[in-house]
Amino acid sequence: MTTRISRNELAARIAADIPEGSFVNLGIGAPTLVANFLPADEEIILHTENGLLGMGPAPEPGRIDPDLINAGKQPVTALAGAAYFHHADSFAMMRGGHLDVCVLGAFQVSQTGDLANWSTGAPGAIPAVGGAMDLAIGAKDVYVMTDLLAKDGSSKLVAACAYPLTGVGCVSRVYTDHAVFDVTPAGFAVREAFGDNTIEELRALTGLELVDAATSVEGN
Amino acid sequence: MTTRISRNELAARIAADIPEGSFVNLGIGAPTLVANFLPADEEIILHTENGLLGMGPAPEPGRIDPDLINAGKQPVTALAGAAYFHHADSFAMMRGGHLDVCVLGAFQVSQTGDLANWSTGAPGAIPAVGGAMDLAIGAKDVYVMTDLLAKDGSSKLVAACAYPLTGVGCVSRVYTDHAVFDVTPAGFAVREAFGDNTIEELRALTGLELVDAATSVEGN
Amino acid sequence: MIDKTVPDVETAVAGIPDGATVMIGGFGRAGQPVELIDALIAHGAKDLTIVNNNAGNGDVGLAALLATKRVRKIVCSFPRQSDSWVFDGLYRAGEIELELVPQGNLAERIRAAGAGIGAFFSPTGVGTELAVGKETREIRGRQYVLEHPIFADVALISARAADRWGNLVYRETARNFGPIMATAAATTVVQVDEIVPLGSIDPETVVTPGLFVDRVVAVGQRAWLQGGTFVGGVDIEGRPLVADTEEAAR
Amino acid sequence: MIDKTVPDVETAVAGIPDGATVMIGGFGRAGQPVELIDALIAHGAKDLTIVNNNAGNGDVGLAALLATKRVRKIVCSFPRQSDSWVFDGLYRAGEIELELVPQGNLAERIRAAGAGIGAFFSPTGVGTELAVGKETREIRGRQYVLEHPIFADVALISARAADRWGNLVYRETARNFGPIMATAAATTVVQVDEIVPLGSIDPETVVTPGLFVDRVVAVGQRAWLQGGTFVGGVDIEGRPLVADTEEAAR
Repeated sequence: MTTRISRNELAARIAADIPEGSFVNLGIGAPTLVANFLPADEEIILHTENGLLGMGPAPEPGRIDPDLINAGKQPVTALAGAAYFHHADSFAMMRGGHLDVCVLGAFQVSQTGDLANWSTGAPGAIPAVGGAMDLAIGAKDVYVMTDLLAKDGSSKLVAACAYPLTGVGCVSRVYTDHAVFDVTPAGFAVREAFGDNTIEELRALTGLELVDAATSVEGN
Repeated sequence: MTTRISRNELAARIAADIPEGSFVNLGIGAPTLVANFLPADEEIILHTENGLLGMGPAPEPGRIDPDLINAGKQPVTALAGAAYFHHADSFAMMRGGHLDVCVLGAFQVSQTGDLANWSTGAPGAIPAVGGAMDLAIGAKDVYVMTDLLAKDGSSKLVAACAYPLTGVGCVSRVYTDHAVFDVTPAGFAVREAFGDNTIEELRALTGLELVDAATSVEGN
Repeated sequence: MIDKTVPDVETAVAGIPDGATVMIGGFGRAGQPVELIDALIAHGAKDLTIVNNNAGNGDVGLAALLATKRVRKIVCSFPRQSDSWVFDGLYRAGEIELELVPQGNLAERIRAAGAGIGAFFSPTGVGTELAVGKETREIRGRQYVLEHPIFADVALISARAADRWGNLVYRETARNFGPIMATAAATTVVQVDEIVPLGSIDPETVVTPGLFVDRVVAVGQRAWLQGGTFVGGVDIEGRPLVADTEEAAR
Repeated sequence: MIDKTVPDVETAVAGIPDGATVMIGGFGRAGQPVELIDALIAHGAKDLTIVNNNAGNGDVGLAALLATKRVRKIVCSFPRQSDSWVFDGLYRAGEIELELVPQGNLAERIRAAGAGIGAFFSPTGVGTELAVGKETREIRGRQYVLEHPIFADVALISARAADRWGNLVYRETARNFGPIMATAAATTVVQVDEIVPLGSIDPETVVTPGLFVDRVVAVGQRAWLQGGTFVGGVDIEGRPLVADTEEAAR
């Protein structure tokens, strides 16, 4: 039986990889959980696309400020040292490569680092892209946070994305409930398998020739 | 004998054409004189390329502030209602067409509105363009303030500029010591001849077929 | 004397013609100029193209405008939200046209219009269906897509305070698209909490210089401020929490 | 804890290699980071490319750097000034290369580097010799010239105050190129009058967020301020007026 860590455990795992002093954007949805696991004694500066660096946690009840929200339109706070700016400046930060890390959700990630996370391409679906395409191409490291398998059991790590792309060759690492994968020139490399998971099991689940990072140090 | 008004009279003449509420950039040199003749009871907002709207007059002695200068690097003041901004924002104001009027000097202006005011193209001269090219193409109305004749007696109003261009087809009006000329599809039109100057004299001085604005209303 | 203040929202939106392209500030509800939108609805202009990051929330503001069916087209990055039912219905019924633009391209295209840029090569969207049909180019080893400015006839935005020259300061993340939309529209109309005396805004802190502003109207202080200071007591939509508490106590 | 402050100007400019492209803030003398330039001179890096609006004034700051003959090339809009004799001599002797850029293109190219823009069509310079050899294009009936970003290895800029995260506020027209150069350089080094406690700069008034800043060094208050308040008493070059008065009295 394969090991699957929880959404919170995965958020904590990602948080552990973010060095102090990083400028980080956490995408809408599950990635926002990462904020809960950033170490309280370290300074990591959160960016939200709607014009704030130094975003803090949700406010106390009664202290909700409708002018102070995150990209998911949830109420947040601003830390000492925060800065507000307009949308062109905010996206210049992303697009100019000034963010160290962004964490995004995904429908699919290809072994060349293509990301599909904005549209399933389903007929009749209302498309919405927001800042996903800008984040995907802008941050120095684009981390994906996702279950390894979709609800239908298919792998979200794929040879080539079937869903409409968000960005080409932009993902550097994928954190899943089964394992952590680096995107390398040779394809996905298993950086860390959780619990008793083996690379053979992961190969079976994904149908991909995964590189064993532990045995291919020289190869990469 | 032809009438030539003084530099200050010319500045006053230009100032009289600037409506209240205008956003105006006065180029380095003679155009800065225009500020002295703007009516004290009207609000006209001066822009300086180095990051200020609402520029005021020179400071009192002892109150010079080296951080507060105009494009000519002279000390200025800031009026109530002023705003500071960085260089990209400042030139976005120009280039985006948000200034109503700029007043520039000239070596030559062509009858199609080309402006030459940044370089004589002389061998060995050190070129310097500053913000002249941005102002020339950016303001809604580009007024030139100049003597009609160069020191060698040649006309600064020409069929085609011999000096390197600052901008193509950008000048809307030329204020000279002899007369005011509009740039029209039919060439220079004499808007106002100072003193006893006649259009025939101006034609002789410039060697150009000048349109008599007074008799060609329908033509333009 | 320059005085860009107007007495009421009706005057603020006067003259907006049918067929106009109207930029509307805000990111979700934050910074959305609801009073100006209501005035635009009352004004009655139709066949509009609206530029906004979203496509309305709930049944107020932009959503209410859409509900009038006077919007032919919307240009935005993120129409689909949990409470975007008005737009969703119109879109599914084929009653509104959608131009979907990645948010950074949307912002930069608006800025480009205000800054006189003819077009620019953007890193965003390359290789995606939102770049289909657009010119691409490799520059310094990277692919870019050519994006063009978005101009508007009118921008309706919200700021915290203005002086009579139209200098603006905003509040927190309600700033969002306001400063760039102000630069991209032929006529920029601003609703503010209050008009302050000329000279009372520190020139170092002006975010939008009055150069970009045509009309300013005061609509009163937002419910979560008192004397300009945050006091809270509202939910994320700005409704008093007291009512909820009373309901819960019943 | 994030602390971008460094103890002295030597540390601030440490590691700038020979051959580096160095942006230097300032418009004339206003905002010119003279103490950092002096440290760069002492540091000794050579074969530099300098990006600045001008080419130095008098014999101090940027002019003093040029006088060391360690600058291979300068990119600027307005080298020729009444007091640019150091540059003038080098240029006439063929000892320095000049790339002359219209000031708005210079500013926008620097911004483009920081904002991830591949290239942009500019309205400025069309039909002039400064556009010779550059791609032009008609867009919406107007001619534009394609301009590319200017990147730097290092930016040396001056601001009024910073906190330890590197958030910056500037002073008056000394702001000029600082905010955009900070975005375009791999390493941004800032001299400030004072380091203030984190949280003491109002987040609404931060001009350069710390995101763009790598090192901050305090160099003490400018001569015309006392306790942060303007007191004057200097000439346009920042020299005390008292001396002149005494000289005049002799």
